[in-house]
Amino acid sequence: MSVRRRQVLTGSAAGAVTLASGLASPAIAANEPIRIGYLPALTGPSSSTGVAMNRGTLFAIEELNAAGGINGRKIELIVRDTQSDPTKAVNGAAELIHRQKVNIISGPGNSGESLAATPLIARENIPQLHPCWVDTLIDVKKYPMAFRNAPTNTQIGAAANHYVVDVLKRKKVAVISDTTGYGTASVETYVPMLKEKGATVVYQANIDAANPDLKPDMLRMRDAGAEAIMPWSVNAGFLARICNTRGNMGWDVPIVGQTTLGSGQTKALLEKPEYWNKVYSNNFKNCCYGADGKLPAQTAEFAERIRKAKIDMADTLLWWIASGWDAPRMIADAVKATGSSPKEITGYWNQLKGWPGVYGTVRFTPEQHNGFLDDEVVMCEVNSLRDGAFNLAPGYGS
Amino acid sequence: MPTSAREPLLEVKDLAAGYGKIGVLHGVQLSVGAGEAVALLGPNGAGKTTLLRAISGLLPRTGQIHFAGKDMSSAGPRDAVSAGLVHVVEGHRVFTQLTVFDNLLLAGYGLPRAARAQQVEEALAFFPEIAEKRRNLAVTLSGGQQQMLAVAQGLVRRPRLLMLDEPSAGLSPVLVDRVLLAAAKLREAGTAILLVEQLIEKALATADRVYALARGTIVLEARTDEADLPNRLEQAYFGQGAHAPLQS
Amino acid sequence: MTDTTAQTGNGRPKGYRSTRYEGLLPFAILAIAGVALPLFDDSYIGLIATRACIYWILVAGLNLVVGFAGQIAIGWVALLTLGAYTTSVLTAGAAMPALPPYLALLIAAVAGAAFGVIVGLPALRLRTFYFAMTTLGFATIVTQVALAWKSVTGGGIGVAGPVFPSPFEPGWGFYYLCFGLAAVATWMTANIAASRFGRSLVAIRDAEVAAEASGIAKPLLLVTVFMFSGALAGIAGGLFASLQTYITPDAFTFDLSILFFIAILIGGRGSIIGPLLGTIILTVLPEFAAPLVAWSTFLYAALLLAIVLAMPGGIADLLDFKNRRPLERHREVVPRPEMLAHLLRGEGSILSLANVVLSFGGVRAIDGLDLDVRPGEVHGLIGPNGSGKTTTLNVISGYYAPQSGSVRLGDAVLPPGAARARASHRIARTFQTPRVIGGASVLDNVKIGGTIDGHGGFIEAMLTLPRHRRDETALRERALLALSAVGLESLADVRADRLQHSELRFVEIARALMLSPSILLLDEPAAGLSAEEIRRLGALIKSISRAGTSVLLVEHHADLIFDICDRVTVLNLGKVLAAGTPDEIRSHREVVSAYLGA
Amino acid sequence: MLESIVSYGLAVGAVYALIGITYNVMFTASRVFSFTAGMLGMLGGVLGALFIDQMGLPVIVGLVATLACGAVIGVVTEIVTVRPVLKSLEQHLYVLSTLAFALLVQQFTAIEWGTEARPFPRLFKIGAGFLDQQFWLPLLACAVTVIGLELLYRRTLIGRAFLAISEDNYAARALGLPEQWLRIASFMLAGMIGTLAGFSGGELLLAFFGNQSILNFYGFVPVALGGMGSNRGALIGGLALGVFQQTANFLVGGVFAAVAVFAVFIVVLLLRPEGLAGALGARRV
Repeated sequence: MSVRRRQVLTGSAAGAVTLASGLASPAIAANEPIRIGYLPALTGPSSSTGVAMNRGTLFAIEELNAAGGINGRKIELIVRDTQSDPTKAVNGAAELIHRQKVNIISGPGNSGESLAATPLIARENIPQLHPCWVDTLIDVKKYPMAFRNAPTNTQIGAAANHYVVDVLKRKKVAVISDTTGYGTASVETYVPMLKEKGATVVYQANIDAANPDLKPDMLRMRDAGAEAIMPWSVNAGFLARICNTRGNMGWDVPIVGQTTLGSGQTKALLEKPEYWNKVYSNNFKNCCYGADGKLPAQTAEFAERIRKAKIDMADTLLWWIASGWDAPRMIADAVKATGSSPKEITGYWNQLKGWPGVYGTVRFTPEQHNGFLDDEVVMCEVNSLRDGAFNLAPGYGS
Repeated sequence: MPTSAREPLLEVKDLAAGYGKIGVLHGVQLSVGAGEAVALLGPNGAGKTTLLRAISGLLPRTGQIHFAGKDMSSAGPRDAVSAGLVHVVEGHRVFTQLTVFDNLLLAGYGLPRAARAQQVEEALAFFPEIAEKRRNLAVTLSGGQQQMLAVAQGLVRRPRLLMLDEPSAGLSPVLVDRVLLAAAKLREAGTAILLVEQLIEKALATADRVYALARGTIVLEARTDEADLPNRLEQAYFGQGAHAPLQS
Repeated sequence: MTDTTAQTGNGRPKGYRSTRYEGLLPFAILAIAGVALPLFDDSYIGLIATRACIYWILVAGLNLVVGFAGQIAIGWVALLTLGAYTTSVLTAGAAMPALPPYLALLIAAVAGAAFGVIVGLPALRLRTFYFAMTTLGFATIVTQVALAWKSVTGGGIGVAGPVFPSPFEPGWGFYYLCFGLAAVATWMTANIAASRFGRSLVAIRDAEVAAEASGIAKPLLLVTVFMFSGALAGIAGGLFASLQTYITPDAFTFDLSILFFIAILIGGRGSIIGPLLGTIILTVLPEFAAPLVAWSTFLYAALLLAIVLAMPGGIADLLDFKNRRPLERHREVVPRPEMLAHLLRGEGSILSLANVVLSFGGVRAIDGLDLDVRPGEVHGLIGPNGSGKTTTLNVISGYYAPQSGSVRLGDAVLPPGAARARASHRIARTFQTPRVIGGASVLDNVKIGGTIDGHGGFIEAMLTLPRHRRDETALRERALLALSAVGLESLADVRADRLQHSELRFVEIARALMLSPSILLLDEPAAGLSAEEIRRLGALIKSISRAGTSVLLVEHHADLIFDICDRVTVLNLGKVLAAGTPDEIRSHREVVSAYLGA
Repeated sequence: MLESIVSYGLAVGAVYALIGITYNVMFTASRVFSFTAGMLGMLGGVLGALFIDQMGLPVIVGLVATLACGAVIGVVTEIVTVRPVLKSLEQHLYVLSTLAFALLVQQFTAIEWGTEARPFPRLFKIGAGFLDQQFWLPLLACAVTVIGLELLYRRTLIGRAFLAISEDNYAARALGLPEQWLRIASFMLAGMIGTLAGFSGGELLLAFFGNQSILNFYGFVPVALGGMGSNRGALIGGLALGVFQQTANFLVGGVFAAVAVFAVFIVVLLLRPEGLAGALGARRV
């Protein structure tokens, strides 16, 4: 369903392209649609997250338009698939800004693409709301109009580190990642943080995810006396191999790290189901089952809605959909409250206090465009996956 | 011009062939009767080898080729072989990495197993000295033996017409005689032979009839028993009006 | 019409210039379009156009490697990566004090040139497919290194690209920088393509043996070209980084490499405008076919397959109107020996082989051969198949090194082997099957023969400096002279593969004449010629020898041999069977028996 | 540690060797180096997962189906990318045509099958540690293939015909051997060997479209070094490469292992372009 929808949208956008624009006046008529440029990675090597978030976003747009749009103005979502390729992301951003004259850009989500596209978007003074975790992407000096409705890598790492050191009480840690921008960036950031917390990083490496055998690295970790493995990667194959190798080595050590540890793709690649025990991944308070085994009220209600809308949940995670769903609604609220000019949107967000997202509560200040609250980043037990959500990991049972 | 008494087994009409843009043969007319032995002579570069290749379908060509009543003008080497028109190519090119026996088996590719085995034995019978080496790799054979093997390969199919391209090339006189003797035996057994040969005397001794090829076309046809053949041949070779006193 | 122009006094066919400018038209159109582009005031188009320019800067250089030299370099993205990181890292100043972007770009060019040689070097030793594989390897290794070498490249996090200061600030300013550099790259590669270096590259691709015989130094030439195209790739990389604003290893996908490579092939080998259009199309197409985006590489591959199987000439062939004009049927080659006087120096020297022995494995192909070829004489070399005629030619022209014996020219001993050095000794030859460049014009084919007489270097050619221009005019004059000498001047501008076989034989002779040879080796020049053509050929050969050149003629046509030769040597089984005047030979009993087998 | 090097190294080496043999089988029949070897390996994994995991076919049926697809693709390769360019072998157009075809298939796989690595089913529940299926299956497949080929070439007439056309195509045609049919047959065979490689190594490498380029390169290294056309070279070279790579993995880590292999490859080739046990091309004039 999401597929069909995407093509319709891209198709219409391509249509818009053909009648050469550039003449369109930036002045906003009262009934002119609000144009949101959207840069998800829907195809290519690291697109599973993008595909999932896309479902949420499309759903939100449908809802908003079904409800009559914003102040009578329809929302038009113009999608450009970045194909997980930075060059395509740059092209896409340029087209959205100059051709499509969008009011705001949402995305990109993958680090490579965001790193390339964000400076370009900032240069043109277009507001940007993206879910990419790379810390350097939010910088009110360099990118005054870029906002993040997601945690930073620092927050993600802090949560994981906290869990390893303070909850699991492990002092010797192995930190590894694949060789992608996201992976290497994470390791760079987390190792010092761990050391601050008094843990010793006994093993640290960026491993080419294409390398099918992780045994060498795992053995070195064990020989180094690691008491916990912290893998940072969005590559399901890579993460699954870590779990499998641990299992085959019969090594009883917790794996604590990236959310993809709990994804359906990872689960599918496990050699034995029990290899998923003692694996804890990042997640978000609003999207986890509490001690009572229930989701928070607001989330439960959202989950119900997407179930009714028959959005495929089998191969994805609740928080992905949620994050995709929140973005357009944050934009909508900004426009509803003020207007659709860059100033108005950013001005509204700069004052945003505790915006209640399903993915997380968002709060911005003129100096701080990282909207996520530290305590909403949590860890969960991956083997408790059901309907795309997890139980909070032992220790969060508050 | 005298032609063969018997009705022709192979009939070639205005054949043209060449390599890429290079036209080598034009308007070649030639015929071989059943059980007849014909020698094809001519100076180097006249196109003798090309002619055999064109006939056996190893080269693309235009013109008509009739063999045993069938139209073979557009036939490939496979059809030629299965029709009994076998071409033993120049330079004893046998498969050096296979044994003598395997080389012969390959020559019988496609025949029923039993028939193949038997015909291979028949072929070997012509050349006792390679029959002894049937288990050896062909690479261990001498040049002459390789040539015999090549001819033997040609025999496996029990051809109706065997085309031999310079079987004597690079062989000692003794071996040449052996090879040509085999050819003669075949001939008695009723196989027609089209022989390309450098050694005119030997060729003439073997053949009933002779064609001379020069500058890509047939310039002479004669019975081997005709008088003054060498002179006429030389005339034919050197082109019209060439005067070539053969002094001794 | 230019195909049938008459010869004017100074040896330049009328209307030649017109065909020359015909080719420039598409470039002019593109140039105007490029300059006028900002009038659209659509920065998106601007960005795509900038990207196209940057890609072209790389492809322009790669085109000389792939399109002209025919080297299958698939992994050229490696050089883009290198250039991008070099420029970014130097301007960012992470590793060392920051440099101004223009200087960094220059350094990137140098680095690219150096690395280009490293990537290209295997091409000198390895077979095509092997080389393709090694470039693939380099493509992967470079990204691997970029990821591993975090301290400098920032690993997976990457580095910010350089920002060029005004007037080339991001936006249209930067576009003009890239456009300008692209124009310069086009100009330089076009100059090289039209120079003796460009022709030599194509010769190496399509007629390597002939190139060697004409004294073209393959290794040196290839290395130079790899350097040049590496430098352009380095610059392209720097600009690419700036356009991307921020580079991470995952920006340099193998698909990008494929795009560069395929752009050249759909454009057409040996063309400049073709690959240029190819690059533009491949860059722009996916942008305006949004629904196809995911399939773009699939489509490129399909395109490549279609091109290889159906239209090897590529776009360039479609634009080549000149060669669609029908040629005059029933053409006749009428040599004009009187022209030879202008070509040949008449200072032939005696070529003598002494007791040369060459055996392959056990077989003695040449067995103690003695042979003297005197100036002003046609020396015939005949004998049965496999008697060692062509082998002898190959020993003289240095393709084979004899095990013993000597080959001397005058009193200079020719080094055994060393085919390429022969041209400098003024030893020219033709081949049994004509070795001509089908895709090049007859004139260019002939010019190949005079390659070693050029004085201007690669750089001079690239910038068309005076000395190079003088070379070219001289070369052209001589080539036209040679063509009129063999009677082909009217076909000067025709693509060689449209000629008949007999005409190709004369083209080869014209090419040989460009050396103003002191020794001319002819390998069965009469094969496949009609009686009338053979007669004319004979006359031509004779007058070449009379102009002072020593001619060694290997031929099967006995009548031609006995017609024009001053002396004849008969070989049999690698040995001299007889030597003497034609009449002595034809009345020589053994000869008759060996040669005619009587 | 050591046993891990050996068991894993030999397993992945066996896959490389099989890909190398795939190159060889295509080469001996047509003198063509084909980029489709790695593609076949990649498809072996993907198709195996598709038939057994997705469609739930029984293992043996899945294997047969995979090999059948391989055979078909082999034939298509011959007809589409090899036969049209055989006339002009010296122009090396086959490099382009096979590259294009391989890319075509890879991209199609990426789009239809997805760019994420997907699981390859565990075929036999037996074995653990070094006796694990993923370690012995490739070795078994490799042994079966090598012995099978040896029997084919030495014991059967068609096998000898393969050797004949590869040694002297012209003489073979003159003898009336069905040269074209034999070429198709050997591409069919190559297709099956290639997919078998991917299938047997499926659990190791997973069903992943990206395996194509890896296998293309690492499968080529042994034949390039062992000499094109020599299956013995491919076998020894492949196993050696696997172990070498795995050792490097242990000692210096993944990225540098790749660099090391590549360096060895280049250096050896530059010193001996014909490979450690190969012969160069014939005369040119």
